[in-house]
Amino acid sequence: MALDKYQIAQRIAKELQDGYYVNLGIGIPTLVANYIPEGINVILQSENGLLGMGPFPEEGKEDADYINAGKQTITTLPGSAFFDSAMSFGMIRSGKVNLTVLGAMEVSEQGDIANWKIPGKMVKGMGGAMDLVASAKNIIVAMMHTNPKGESKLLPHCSLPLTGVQCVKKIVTDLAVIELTANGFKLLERAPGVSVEEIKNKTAGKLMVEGNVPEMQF
Amino acid sequence: MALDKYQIAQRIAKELQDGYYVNLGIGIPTLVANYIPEGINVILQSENGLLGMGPFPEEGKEDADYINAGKQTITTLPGSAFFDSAMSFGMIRSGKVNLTVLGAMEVSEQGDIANWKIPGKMVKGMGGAMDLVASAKNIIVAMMHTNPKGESKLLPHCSLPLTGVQCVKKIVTDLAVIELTANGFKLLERAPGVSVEEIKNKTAGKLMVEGNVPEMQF
Amino acid sequence: MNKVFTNADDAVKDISNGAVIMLGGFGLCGIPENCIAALVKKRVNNLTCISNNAGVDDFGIGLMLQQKQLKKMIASYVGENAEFERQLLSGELEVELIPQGTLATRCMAAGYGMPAIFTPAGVGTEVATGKEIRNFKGKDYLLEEAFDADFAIVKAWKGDTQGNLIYKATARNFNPMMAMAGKITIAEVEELVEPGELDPNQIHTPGIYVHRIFQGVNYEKRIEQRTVRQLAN
Amino acid sequence: MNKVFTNADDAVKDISNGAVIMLGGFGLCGIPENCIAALVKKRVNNLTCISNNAGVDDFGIGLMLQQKQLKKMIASYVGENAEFERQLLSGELEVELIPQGTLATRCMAAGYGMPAIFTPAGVGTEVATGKEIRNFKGKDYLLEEAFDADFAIVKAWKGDTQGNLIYKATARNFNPMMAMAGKITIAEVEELVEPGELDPNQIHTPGIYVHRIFQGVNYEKRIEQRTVRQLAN
Repeated sequence: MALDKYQIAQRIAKELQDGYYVNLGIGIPTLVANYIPEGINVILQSENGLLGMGPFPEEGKEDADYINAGKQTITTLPGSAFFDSAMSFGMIRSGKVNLTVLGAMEVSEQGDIANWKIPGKMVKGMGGAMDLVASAKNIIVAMMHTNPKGESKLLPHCSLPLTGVQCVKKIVTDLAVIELTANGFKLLERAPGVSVEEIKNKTAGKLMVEGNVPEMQF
Repeated sequence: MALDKYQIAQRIAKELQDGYYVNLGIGIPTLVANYIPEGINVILQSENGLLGMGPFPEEGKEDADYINAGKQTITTLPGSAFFDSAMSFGMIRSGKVNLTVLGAMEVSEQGDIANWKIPGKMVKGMGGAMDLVASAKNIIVAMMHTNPKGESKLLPHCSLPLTGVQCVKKIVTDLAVIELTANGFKLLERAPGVSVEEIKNKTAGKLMVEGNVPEMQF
Repeated sequence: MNKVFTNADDAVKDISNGAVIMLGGFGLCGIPENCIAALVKKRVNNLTCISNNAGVDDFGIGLMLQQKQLKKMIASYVGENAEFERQLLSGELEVELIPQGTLATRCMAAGYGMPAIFTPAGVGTEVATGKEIRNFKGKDYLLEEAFDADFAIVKAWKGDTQGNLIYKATARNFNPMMAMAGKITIAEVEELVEPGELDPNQIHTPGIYVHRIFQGVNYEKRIEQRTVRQLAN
Repeated sequence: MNKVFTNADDAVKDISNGAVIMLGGFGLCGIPENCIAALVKKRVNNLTCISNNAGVDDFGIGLMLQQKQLKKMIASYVGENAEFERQLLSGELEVELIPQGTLATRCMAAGYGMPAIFTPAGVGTEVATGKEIRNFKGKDYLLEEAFDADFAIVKAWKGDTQGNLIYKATARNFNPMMAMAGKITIAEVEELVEPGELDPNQIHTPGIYVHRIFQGVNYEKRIEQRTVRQLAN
C-alpha cells in the first residue's frame, strides 16, 4: 500500500544521523521533524535565520517575530541561534548543512530537480531552493511518485524549468526509496505491499532493479 | 616655525565636520582625536572592530579585550558598537568612513602613497592601510615634510613600494597644507613663519603656488 | 548630526517616483510597516522594490501593489499574493525572481563594498541566462552583481539615536544586509533609545550604516501562518 | 554528537605537520592562547599559519616562531616581532603579506561558500602582482580567492556545548570569520555553558560552524600597548 505523507516523512527520518544539521523544506519535509529517531540529536536550520528550530508554539504563545521558512510560527530550543539571511545562506553554500530535504515536481535520472515554476501557470519563485540544491552535500527529495494526473514525476529529463542540476541523491515517494546513480534511478526499497512492477510502471525514467528489493521498515 | 606633531594633528582636526565617521592611523593621526573642535560630533572607527572609540582608560582600568588598531588600550563611548573585521573593512570599502587620516613615507604628485615597506630594511606589512586608501573618499596624509635625512617626502613619483595609487586628497606636514590636484601639489597654507621658498625647496615634486599663501590658523 | 526623524512620513519624504528601494523582512516578519504605510499614503510610483517577498494582498508590499506603485519587483518568493500574480501575468509588473541566497548576498556585497559575488545557486537553470559562469576548483558559479539601491528601508527591534540597531529573533532576516546596502538607509524601530542604552557587544547593525531612524507606531506584526503545537500525526 | 573536548591538547591532537591553520586575534587581543600553547608543546611543524599578526617574540604565534614550527605565514602586519623579521630576511620563513581587509574577506568568503571576492585593496601595488584585475563601473578590483584552511582556531568569551560563541569587545576581530572558514573549527572559550544559557539573539558564531569546543585555562591576555589617559598635549 502506498505511503501517506506522514509515512514518507517517517521513512526519511531514518536517514538522519546524530549531529546532523538539517534543512527541511515546506510540505512533507517539514513533517520529518516529528519522527527524529530516539537517541540522536538533529539540529534544524531554517533558512530565514534560525538554527535549532523547536516545535510550534502552544496556543496563545505565538510570536510574530519567531517564524520558520514556511512563515509558520515556531519556537526555539536551548542552544538555538538567530542570524541574518546572508549568514544563513553562507552556511548553506559552505556545506555546513548536512542534509536538505525538499519537495519536487519532477526529478530526472541525472538528479536534476524542478520545483519552482510552471510556465504560464504558477509563478511563486524559487525562494531558497536553488541555493540549497546547489550547495547541500546530501539532498533527499520527498514527493509523490506521480502527479495528480497519474503521470510519473521521475523522468528521463525534467520538462519544467530546473531548480538545480545533478544534485538529488535520494528520492522517497509514496511507493519507493530510490537512489540516484551514474546509471540513473536505482530502486532501494518498496513501500509495504507495493510491487516492483508497479514502481517500474510509474517511473518514466530508467529504473535499475537489482536482486530482491526489500520492503521499507519503519 | 615648523609645526610639531601635535600642531599637525591640531591642523588636521580643523578638517573634521559634524557627523563624520573617521579612521585615524597610527602615530600623528591618532593625536587628531585630541583636537576635535567643540560643538561637532565625530565618531572614530578603529578597523579592528569598533565604532565610537573613546579615550584611553584611566590608570588601572585597562582591559586587554578593549584595544584600538594600534593595539593601545581604549574605552568605548555611549553609542559605541563592536563588530568583526569583515564588517569593519566592509564599511571601509563601501565608503561609509568619511575621512581617513594616515601617515606616509612618501606621497607623489599623482596622490600615490607609500607607507608600508622599505625593501631589504623594513618589513612590517600594510595592515589595513591598503584597504583604507583604496576605498576612503577623503584621505589626508599627516607626515613630516622631509625624512630624517632631510630629503623631501613629496615626490614626482614614489620610490618605495606603493600602498595605493591616486588616492591622497590632502597632505598636512610640519611646513604646509598641500592639496593634490590634477596638476600636482598645490600649496594651500604655510606653517606660521615658514616661507613659500622653504616649502618649495623641500618639495621635490612640482608645487603650484597661487597668489598669496596664508599662514595656518589654529 | 541628527539622524532622528519624527515619523515615517518625514523619513521617506524625499523618496520620489522611479526610486530603487530595498525593503527588509521575510514574509510579513520584520517588515518596515510604518514606512510602507507612508509610501502608500504618499502614492509615490514607478518604484523598483528589492525585497524577499511581495507581501500579501492586503499587507506589506501588497499594499503598494494594490495601488500599482511598483514598476519592478526583485524577489525570491512571491507565492502569497494574487494581485502580484495578476500584474505579473498581465505584464503590468516587471518581475525578477532570484534565489534567496543570491538576494541576500547581493545586498551584502553592496554593504561590504564588493562589486559582485560568485554563487553556485542557479547554475544550469534559467536564472543563469545571460550571466557569466566561472569555474573554481571544479565547480561552476554565477557572477552576480551587488545591488545598487537609492534607499534601504529596514525594521529593527531596538535602535539608538546614533543609528545602532538590534533585531529580534527571525525578524532579523534581510534587514542587516539591506541596512548596509542602501545609499540612504532608513530604520524604523519599535523602541528608540539614547546612545549607551544598547550593549555595544550586541549591536547587529552599527550606526554608521543608518542615516535616518524613527520610532514606529501601531505595529500590527501580522502572522502569515499561525501554527500551534499538536500531537505528531 | 559531542563537541566538547577536555582541553587544548585534546582539541589539537590531530593537527599534524604541514597543516594549514587559521588563528584568530588582532595583535595579542583575542588570540587562542591555550591552543597555541598546545601546538608549541606538541612541536608540530611545517605549518602554514593565517593570522592577522605574528604575535610578539615571546607570546602568541611568536612562541611557535621561536621553535621554527612555521613554514609559511600569511598576515597583514608583523611589525612587533624581531624573530619573525630575522626568519623572513634569512629566507627561513615564507611570508605572504596581504591587506587586512583582504585577509578578513578571504576568510569570510570561505565561510560563506564564495570561492573568491573582489576588492580594490592593493590595486596598483605589488600586492596585485600576478592577480586578475577586473573593472566594475569604472573602478579596478583584484580577484582574491577564498582561503582553504584545514583548521581554524578561535578564541571566544562565552560558548555553549553546541558550539555557539559570543566574543567580547574588540577581541572579536577575525575570530568570527575564521570560525566560519575552517574545515575543522576549534573554539576555546573563557566560559563554557550549557545550551540555553546564551541568548539566541546575541550569538556571534552559530554552533554549526564549530566542531570542537573547550573551556580554556590561565588566560594571560597580555596587553601589547598599555596606554592610559593623560591630558591632551
